[in-house]
Amino acid sequence: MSGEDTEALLDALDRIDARLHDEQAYLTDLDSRVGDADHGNNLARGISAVTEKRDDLAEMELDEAVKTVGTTLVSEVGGAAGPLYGGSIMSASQTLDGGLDAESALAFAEAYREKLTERGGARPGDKTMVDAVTPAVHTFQRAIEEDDLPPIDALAKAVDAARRGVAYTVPLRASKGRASYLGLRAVGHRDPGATSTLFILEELLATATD
Amino acid sequence: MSGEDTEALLDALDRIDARLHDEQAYLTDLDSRVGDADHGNNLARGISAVTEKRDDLAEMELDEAVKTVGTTLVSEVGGAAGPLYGGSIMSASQTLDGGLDAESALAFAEAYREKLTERGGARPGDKTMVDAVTPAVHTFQRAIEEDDLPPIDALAKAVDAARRGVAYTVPLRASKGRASYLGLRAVGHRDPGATSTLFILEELLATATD
Amino acid sequence: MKKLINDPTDYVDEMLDGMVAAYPELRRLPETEVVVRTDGPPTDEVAVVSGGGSGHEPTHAGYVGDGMLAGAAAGAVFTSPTADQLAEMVRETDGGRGVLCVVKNYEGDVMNFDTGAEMAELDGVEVQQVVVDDDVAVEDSLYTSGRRGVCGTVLVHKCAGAKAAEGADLDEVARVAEKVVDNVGTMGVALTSCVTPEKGEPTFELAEDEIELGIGIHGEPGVERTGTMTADEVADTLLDAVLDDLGVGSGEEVVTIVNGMGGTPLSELYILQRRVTERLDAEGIDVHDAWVGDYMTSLDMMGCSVTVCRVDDELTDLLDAPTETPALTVRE
Amino acid sequence: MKKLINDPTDYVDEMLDGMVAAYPELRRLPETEVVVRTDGPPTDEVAVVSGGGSGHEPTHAGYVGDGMLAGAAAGAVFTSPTADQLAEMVRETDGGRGVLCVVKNYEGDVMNFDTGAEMAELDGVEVQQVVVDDDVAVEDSLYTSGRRGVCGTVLVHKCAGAKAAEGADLDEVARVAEKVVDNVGTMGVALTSCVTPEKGEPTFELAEDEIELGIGIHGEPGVERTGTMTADEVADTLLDAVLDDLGVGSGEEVVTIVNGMGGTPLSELYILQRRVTERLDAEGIDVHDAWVGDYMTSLDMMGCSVTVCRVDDELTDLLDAPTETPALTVRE
Ligand SMILES: Nc1ncnc2c1ncn2[C@@H]1O[C@H](COP(=O)(O)OP(=O)(O)O)[C@@H](O)[C@H]1O
Ligand SMILES: Nc1ncnc2c1ncn2[C@@H]1O[C@H](COP(=O)(O)OP(=O)(O)O)[C@@H](O)[C@H]1O
Ligand SMILES: [Mg+2]
Ligand SMILES: [Mg+2]
Ligand SMILES: [Mg+2]
Ligand SMILES: [Mg+2]
Repeated sequence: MSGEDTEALLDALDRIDARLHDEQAYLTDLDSRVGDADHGNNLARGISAVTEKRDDLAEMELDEAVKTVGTTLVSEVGGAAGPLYGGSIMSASQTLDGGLDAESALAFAEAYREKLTERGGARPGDKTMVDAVTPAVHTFQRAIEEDDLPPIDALAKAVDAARRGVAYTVPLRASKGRASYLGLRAVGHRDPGATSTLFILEELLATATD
Repeated sequence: MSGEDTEALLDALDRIDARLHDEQAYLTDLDSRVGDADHGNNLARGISAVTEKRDDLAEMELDEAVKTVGTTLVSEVGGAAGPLYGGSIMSASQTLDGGLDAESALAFAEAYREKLTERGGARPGDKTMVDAVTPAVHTFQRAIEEDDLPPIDALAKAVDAARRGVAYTVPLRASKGRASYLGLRAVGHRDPGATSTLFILEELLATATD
Repeated sequence: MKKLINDPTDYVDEMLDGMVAAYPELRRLPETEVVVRTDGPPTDEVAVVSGGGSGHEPTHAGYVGDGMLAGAAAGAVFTSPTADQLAEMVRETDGGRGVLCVVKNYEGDVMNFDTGAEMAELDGVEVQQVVVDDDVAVEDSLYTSGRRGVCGTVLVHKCAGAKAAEGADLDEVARVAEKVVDNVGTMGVALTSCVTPEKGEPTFELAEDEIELGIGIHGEPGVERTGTMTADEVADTLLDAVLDDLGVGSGEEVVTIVNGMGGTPLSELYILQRRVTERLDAEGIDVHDAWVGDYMTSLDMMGCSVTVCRVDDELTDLLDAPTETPALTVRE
Repeated sequence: MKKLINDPTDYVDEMLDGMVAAYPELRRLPETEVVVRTDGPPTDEVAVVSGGGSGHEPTHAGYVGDGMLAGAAAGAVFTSPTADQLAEMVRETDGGRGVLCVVKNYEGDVMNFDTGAEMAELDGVEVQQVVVDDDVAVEDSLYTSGRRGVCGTVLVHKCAGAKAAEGADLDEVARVAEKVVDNVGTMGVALTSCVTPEKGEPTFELAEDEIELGIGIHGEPGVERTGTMTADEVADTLLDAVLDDLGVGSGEEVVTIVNGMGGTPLSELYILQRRVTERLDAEGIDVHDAWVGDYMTSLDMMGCSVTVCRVDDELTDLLDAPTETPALTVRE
């Protein structure tokens, strides 16, 4: 075992694993309305591959473990979600080389958001996972940097912001991803990737408050 | 116009045409239970081709007209019903070279029955059109030859016999035709070809009594 | 049930028109539903012809071409072509060395081909006939019209066509065709019924948890209704029945077809093929060639059939011989 | 919905196993879903490779072979393969003259191919990429991720593969691929939704009197839902959209594909072809070749797409060049 941080990561991964499997059918169903009916299956396959590496992860430092989570997602998920989730985690993992604290969490969040938008080219309002990530990261930053909230409270605010981001995707038409082909017919449906992002953030918060 | 007999034939064909189109879906549906769901369509296609030749038929002697009905069915219907109906009519048409009377009607009926059983190899009880034809022909013969009934009354009895023949096919398994592949699962369904034979006989009777 | 059709009564006519539009090497005999090679019958070869009801595409016209069929006659959906069309096909494809008719064993087909052959013989054409009855689902007994002809027929087309292309005479071509018939068996299963264009509704109803074993290719009900099975169970059931019927065993060589019925995706056929190969390997049966795809279909039916044909050097040479048809091309 | 499968999670793995079992000339790279030629990459040719989600069979691995693809990577159903599998494919198929990746325009595919190519380039492989976006149903605008890649991709495989087989260098092979992309358009329609193995239910619901225009190949909803149409109306609607987009007119030469989506019988595709030919004849457009069949499918979806590609002598020569793959064989 390589320390408290990695242990917390494993707890979080277990929770996320359970949650994504619970929500697999729901996420796939969301994707069948605006996409190709595979988002839940893609993430379930990915998180299973990650938790299969549990014993290896337990031996690693936090940054290495997080990087491994990212590479595993990249090499198991495929589709759009694989490189977006996996690539962004991989790239942001460098920020954690000194372990987890308020500052590195902030750096991680910002690096994740940056890589995600760079890779996918989506902007807020394009009806993608960016609509959950961007408000969550901005809220997290403000809560810590300006309001001096403890990280857990900041995370709670970030989760709220992501939830509003998901709701925000409902009335939009999409400009990125498969939903973009639907034009106005995508209006009225929440984005699957934004929704899965929210679920993951909720599990991170649950782990932190536990 | 080539005489009363041909006129009667044309009347009969018109009635049969109407009846087979009315019953097209029903006969096809029967065939879907024990065969391949085309018997009604096959006969409808055939009788339409026959009535399209109405003007030509009107110019012919009865035997030639009946023969043309047979060849038309052979060259338009296909499947099992085409050669069985068409070939038997074609072959039996020779009996009508002196026009239509009780004797030639009797000869026609017997020639039709003979050709049908020779061509298809089916015997009574095999659950085919033979189960309608055989009792009808035998009854017709007996009514005329032994009971000295007028042809119309004899025909009425023949139709009754055919009706009982159709009912008789219900509890049987089939030994000929596509229904034979079904084994015991054909039991409980009436044979499509026997049923269409009955419909045609009913229209012949209606023409005669009109 | 939705279909990409115009008037159902034009189904066969328009399909054949589309086919010859796509394949200029095929043409229709005027006023018929008979498809022949545009460049005329090969005068130095026996003509192998076939035909039957429509709804089994690419069977039959899909196999017309160099090294396979000289002609194919299409009846209405699931209805044998008429005798006069068959006679016309036989007359037109005869190049002087005779014609072999490959007939699937249905009473309608046999009766019409018989009459058609008689008519052509009167015009001096030498005709022989081989009747294919490869469906092992139905016992040949007093209670049936014999076994049905199904997907194994395509192998008869291929071998007889290749033999004809070698320049063999009619007896030889017929002998090879009979040899395939004697060594081939097929069994099929339906997950859904087909829907004919005229009826527009399923020919039989299957519940969500039922499949129908031993179906033919005309939407006839099968011989047994059973619960759904996995792909491996389906492959085992069909293969067991065929191997058992043929008595093929270890050390023998076969060619197999995993055939789709029209509405089944190719991916599922490969999943079945995986198990068929696994099983034949385990039994020590040598697979010379494995065909996977839609060779003889039943309109939009979901389901498949498995065909096994015992082969020797003569048959493998004929199967490997070059051919070029819309549905099967074998390179030199 | 019934399917001939075992465990849905084994779908792709078992399908690929069955495929290589049927075609000994294909093999899987160990521990991957990548299919390559058994006899190794041709060392004197550029390798043309492709890949994408599964569920489009015979795309992609069905086009691996002499004169077409050197390799094909299969992702999960409707999910792009992962970058490391793509990198592995590129490394393994490179015969020293570089690799052309044919990518259909979906964000997942593009991102994974990009990363895979970068990884292989680090190992010294020369890689170029061509992105196919032939679906004219979706306007390329600020509001979309560009047009999708659909059935026209098969023509890119064919032309690029033939050019590579001629011994052309990577730039030349890429040029030819881009030329096809610039001249090809496709539009599709669904009569029913497909059913994915994992979900087991239709991705979208269509009423008995509705069809969906402008669908892609992943069971995505289309761009417009409308009432049922006749085959001729469907052909007209799809053809008009494509011709309009390409601006093809009288005197030009084209190749067409009437492609089935997996659950549509071949006979219906011929009925559509009939109208397509009639229309192109009427417009004075010359048809060099008309392909009809299941080239790029969407599992068991009932429906079709119409592809038109403007061709010149260079492209017709490449399309007519010999090839031998499971799904397409062209004889010398
Ligand atoms: N360009 C993009 N930028 C950001 N997110 C995207 C982009 N394209 C797609 N997504 C996200 O990915 C989700 C779909 O993921 P998934 O269904 O797994 O992949 P695919 O679209 O390849 O089937 C969408 O709901 C959306 O949130
Ligand atoms: N060998 C036979 N002898 C007599 N009648 C037969 C024979 N085979 C079939 N039939 C009759 O033909 C009918 C089916 O006709 P049809 O559906 O038009 O032809 P097909 O069976 O070729 O589809 C059966 O219901 C039966 O009455
Ligand atoms: Mg998706
Ligand atoms: Mg019938
Ligand atoms: Mg029939
Ligand atoms: Mg996907």
